[in-house]
Amino acid sequence: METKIGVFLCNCGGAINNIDFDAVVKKVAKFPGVTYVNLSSNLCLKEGREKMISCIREENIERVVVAACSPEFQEHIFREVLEKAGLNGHLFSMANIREQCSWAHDGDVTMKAVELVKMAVNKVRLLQPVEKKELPVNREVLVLGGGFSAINTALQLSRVGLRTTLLEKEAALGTGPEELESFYGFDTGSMISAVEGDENIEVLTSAQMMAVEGKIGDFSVRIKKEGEEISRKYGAIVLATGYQTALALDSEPKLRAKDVAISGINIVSQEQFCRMLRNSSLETEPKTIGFMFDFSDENSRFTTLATLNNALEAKKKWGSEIYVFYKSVKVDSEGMEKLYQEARDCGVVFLKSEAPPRITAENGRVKIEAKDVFLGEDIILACDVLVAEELYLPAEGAENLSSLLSIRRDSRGFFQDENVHLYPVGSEKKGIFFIGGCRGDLDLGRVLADISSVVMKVHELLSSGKILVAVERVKADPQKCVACLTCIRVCPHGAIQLVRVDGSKEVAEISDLACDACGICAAICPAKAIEFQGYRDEEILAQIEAIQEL
Amino acid sequence: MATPFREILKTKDFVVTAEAGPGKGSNVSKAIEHIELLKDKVDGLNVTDNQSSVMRYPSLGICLLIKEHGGEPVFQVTCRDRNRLAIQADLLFAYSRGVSNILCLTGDSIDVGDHKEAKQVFDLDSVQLIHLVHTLNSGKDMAGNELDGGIDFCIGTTATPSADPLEPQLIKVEKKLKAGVSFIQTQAVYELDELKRFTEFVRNTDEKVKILAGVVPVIGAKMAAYMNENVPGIFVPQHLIDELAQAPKGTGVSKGIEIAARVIKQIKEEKVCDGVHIMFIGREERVPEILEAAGLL
Amino acid sequence: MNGCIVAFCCEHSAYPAADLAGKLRLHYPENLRVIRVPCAGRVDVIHILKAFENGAAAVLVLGCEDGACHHITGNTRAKERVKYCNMLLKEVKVDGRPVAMFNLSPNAPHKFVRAVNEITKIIKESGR
Amino acid sequence: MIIAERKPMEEIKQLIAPYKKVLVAGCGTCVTVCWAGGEKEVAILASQLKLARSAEGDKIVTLEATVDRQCEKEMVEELKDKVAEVEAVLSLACGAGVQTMAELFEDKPVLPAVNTTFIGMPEKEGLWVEMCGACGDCFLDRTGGICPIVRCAKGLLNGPCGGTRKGGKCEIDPEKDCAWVLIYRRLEKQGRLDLMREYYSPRNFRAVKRPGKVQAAKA
Repeated sequence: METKIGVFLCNCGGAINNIDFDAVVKKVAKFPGVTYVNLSSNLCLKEGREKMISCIREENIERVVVAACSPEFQEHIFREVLEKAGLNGHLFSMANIREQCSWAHDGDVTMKAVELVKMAVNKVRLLQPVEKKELPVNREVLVLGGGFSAINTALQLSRVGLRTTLLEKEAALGTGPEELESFYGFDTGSMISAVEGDENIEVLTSAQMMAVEGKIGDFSVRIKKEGEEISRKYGAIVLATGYQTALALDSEPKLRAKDVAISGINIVSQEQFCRMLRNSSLETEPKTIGFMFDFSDENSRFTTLATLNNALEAKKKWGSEIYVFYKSVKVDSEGMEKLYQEARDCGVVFLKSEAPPRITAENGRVKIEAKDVFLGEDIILACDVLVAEELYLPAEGAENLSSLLSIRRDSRGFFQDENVHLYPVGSEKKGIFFIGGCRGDLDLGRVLADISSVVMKVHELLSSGKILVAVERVKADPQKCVACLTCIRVCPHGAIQLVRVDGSKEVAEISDLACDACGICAAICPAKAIEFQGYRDEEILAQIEAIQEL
Repeated sequence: MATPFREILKTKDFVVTAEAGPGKGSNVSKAIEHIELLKDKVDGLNVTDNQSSVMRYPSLGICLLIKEHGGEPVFQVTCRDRNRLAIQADLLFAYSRGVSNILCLTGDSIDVGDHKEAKQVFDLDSVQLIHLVHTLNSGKDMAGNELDGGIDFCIGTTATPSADPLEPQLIKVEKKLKAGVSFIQTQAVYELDELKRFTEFVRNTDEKVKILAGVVPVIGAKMAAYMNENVPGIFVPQHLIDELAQAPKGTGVSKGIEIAARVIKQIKEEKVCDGVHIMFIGREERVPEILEAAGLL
Repeated sequence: MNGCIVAFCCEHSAYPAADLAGKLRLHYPENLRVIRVPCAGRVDVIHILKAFENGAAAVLVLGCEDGACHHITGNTRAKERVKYCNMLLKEVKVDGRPVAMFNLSPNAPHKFVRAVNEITKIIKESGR
Repeated sequence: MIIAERKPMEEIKQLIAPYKKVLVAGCGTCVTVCWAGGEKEVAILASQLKLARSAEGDKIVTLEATVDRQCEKEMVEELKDKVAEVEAVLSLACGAGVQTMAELFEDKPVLPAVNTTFIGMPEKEGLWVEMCGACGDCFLDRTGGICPIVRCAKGLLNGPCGGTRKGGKCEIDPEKDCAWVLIYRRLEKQGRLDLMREYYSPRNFRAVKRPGKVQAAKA
């Protein structure tokens, strides 16, 4: 007995005016399997929907086609209608006779409308029901890193009731950029004590992640802490592993910020200069200080901010002469214009030069030579301390992490290469997020916003302890699968694993949780073993067959 | 009758050999010309065996011609075209007609030749071929049967001193030396330090073996680039290519001869090895000019 | 035989772009038939060949812009498959009927219309 | 795993030129894994043939079927009725499959649509490389697990030929590594270079008396 198909046409309250609906109704009624055709003008409104539910029940319709506006617009509403009428929401297809037919062409488009409905009917006839189910997920979150973003994420996650583990390579937390604390008004010390006090957060220092398996809601992670290995389960993983800096000095090889101070002449990084400011027992306070930025790294917003901050503090504390060499001052984030104005008011001298200044050592002091654009002359300046410009590079373990999690990195080695769909914090694998420095985004102001969006996403995913998924919407049939591994290699979301089914041979298994429903695996599977309900080959080919030559 | 090559190797301190390349056809007049021209000027005349897998008049045929004309042939045998039965039969035939010097080679692959769809044999490789000749020298064939009349060949082989990486190549040379060879004629050599490194390596495994450095004159920058790309085992260094590029138009050949002679002189004066093997592919008639320019006549 | 143009439109970019073209009343030839797919990477070679078997004049595969694919590699795979399809068709001397891939973003209805017009021009030139 | 590659379309069109009704038969094991003759390729080939014929103003009816393994009589048996309906069979299986089918259906021409190339493994997705030549006398223990018989263009046993290119590439193809350079590097890493220094006498090329037969122990 052929499955009963109900077709509901809607003229969208007259908005669709170049289709002869009576002709369409007559023609559609003749399609094989169609037992009920109805024309309405307000199908998406409450009244239209109720009428639809009662029709489905009375005519005991088994499949529904709605020929009206674009599915992008109303699909979910009509799926609920089916569910209310006791039908599986998946047994439904739409014919877009409004945006892609009536509004897209002038003149009478009745024939095209009929054909679009025929395509939808052909497809709906083959659709199979897809159940929905709630799968339990682990509610714990693993946060990698120990700096400002990591600590903040952990604190905010625990505030929304999620247990977090803070995993830090170094022996102690709080290796964030100190020089910006005063500007952003946060104090790492108090944050660390808040973390220690919070029973929702477990801190594992001098620990490293050795291996990760599984998917969103069910990551199993092996961690090595002081030689012994612990394995844990987590629902989501957040990377806040920050960045590292290297002094961008042409005159010397690229030295890491830490080891420059020992090279005799006083060239320091912003962080070291900040520590000098805080160090009350400093023997000689530097009389003349040099700063430089925006020569080797265009997006120098972060260095500019640090320079202005440190220069102001040095001026107030030591009253020393301060010269800042720059190519261009970029003050585009919040509060920086005011800071720049304030620095100039209290006497910090800004010197603009095209080429980066030449830096040499001269009897224990730093000699800086540059050509000032406005004066048009060469300036030679000897100063006690030079705070050099820094290059921002991915953190040390970034490469190993990216292979462990098999996640891609952008050309500069930072995570998440600005793919517009994953922006700002997502990764191609559900359940794995990035924040702050490890994404190459150094503006801590924005990082705070990122943290809240990650916390919101993780909360949304894990807080209820279960995620509603479509069961086996994309499924690899164990009988047909020849385990050729193509789908596993191809899946952009790492949602497919090789698994032994009831002791017999190994076959590919697609995880409903991690699958993002793209269908790439279904297209490439050489044994035609993978079926994507709603977009199976038969369903696509049926639509093609419905297209007659005009 | 030329003195046997085996004696020359023992007595002469700088041995010179050249190549008589067979033609493509049964007309051997050109080969006879080359034999007449070179037989008294060099200590031995190598005859290539389907060189670079291009089908030609058989090597053994030219060797017999050299014998007739009073020269001393070196019979080159590759493992590409004949299996172990055919090779043993050819060796018996060669020896019975007075050819007593053999150069054991692996042979170029079929893909570089002009019969690209032929089946390559490679029943043996060059090291196994050396062992085979020793077996025959001892009066038995490969299957262990007694021979009615054995053979006694002076055995030689090849090597590529400028191979990159070199170590795998040296391991094979070591196997060849252990198998027992009287002389080595190397692939073309353009950098003397590569040759020195090679001879030093050979010396500390076997002092007696005589090493003849391969000399392949290059007659133009374009030709050099072509050879680097297509002729297996040839690596003309850039500085030589530049030198050739500066040579005025049309003087490519004489420039090539001049460079070859310079290399030979250097080898002789610095006593880097025991002689040279000149391979002037397709221009055998110009070999005397090289010998003269290098002061070997 | 004035056949149809079958267009496989990716849900994340091409299908919303087509809707937007309709909303803005940007008209394009009527013989276009859109088949909605979750990603351009879902379109398989056999779908394209079957479209031609059914008399399609041309086939369009419309996916996200390079580097902006919701599923990272969907659009690049589609590009490879379209190239492979053209090769298959050339093998059987059916190269009068083109298969083309266009990249666009959901807010680019003009690109959608331009793609349809371009393929229509190609069909006219090859005298379908 | 057996690797194969579909024949060029020109050749296939000649093979089935005289026939109006053809069964396109795929195999679900090796040729599926190497994208040469699985269910997907069967559909593509059938569609191509129909398009080709309609471009020439002619027609062809194609039946499509894919069995798990075409080298098993019982599985090929399942195609009995379909073969009866057609004039010829176009098999996308390796040589073993084509011949099993030919033996079972002796009254109908069974034509190969793929060229069986070698036993190999995937280097990366979509690219397969030869690894084993089924020589019947495995030599892998002496070369650190790299087979010189098929991965060296000349199948040499005692080290590289004189033609290796710069960087340890093969004489006949600058893209391919010289097997003996690979063997040298691996044995060096394992500290077992003595294996490479050893002399290996000529191989027994008749280890498998072609056509080979293997009789498993009577279970």
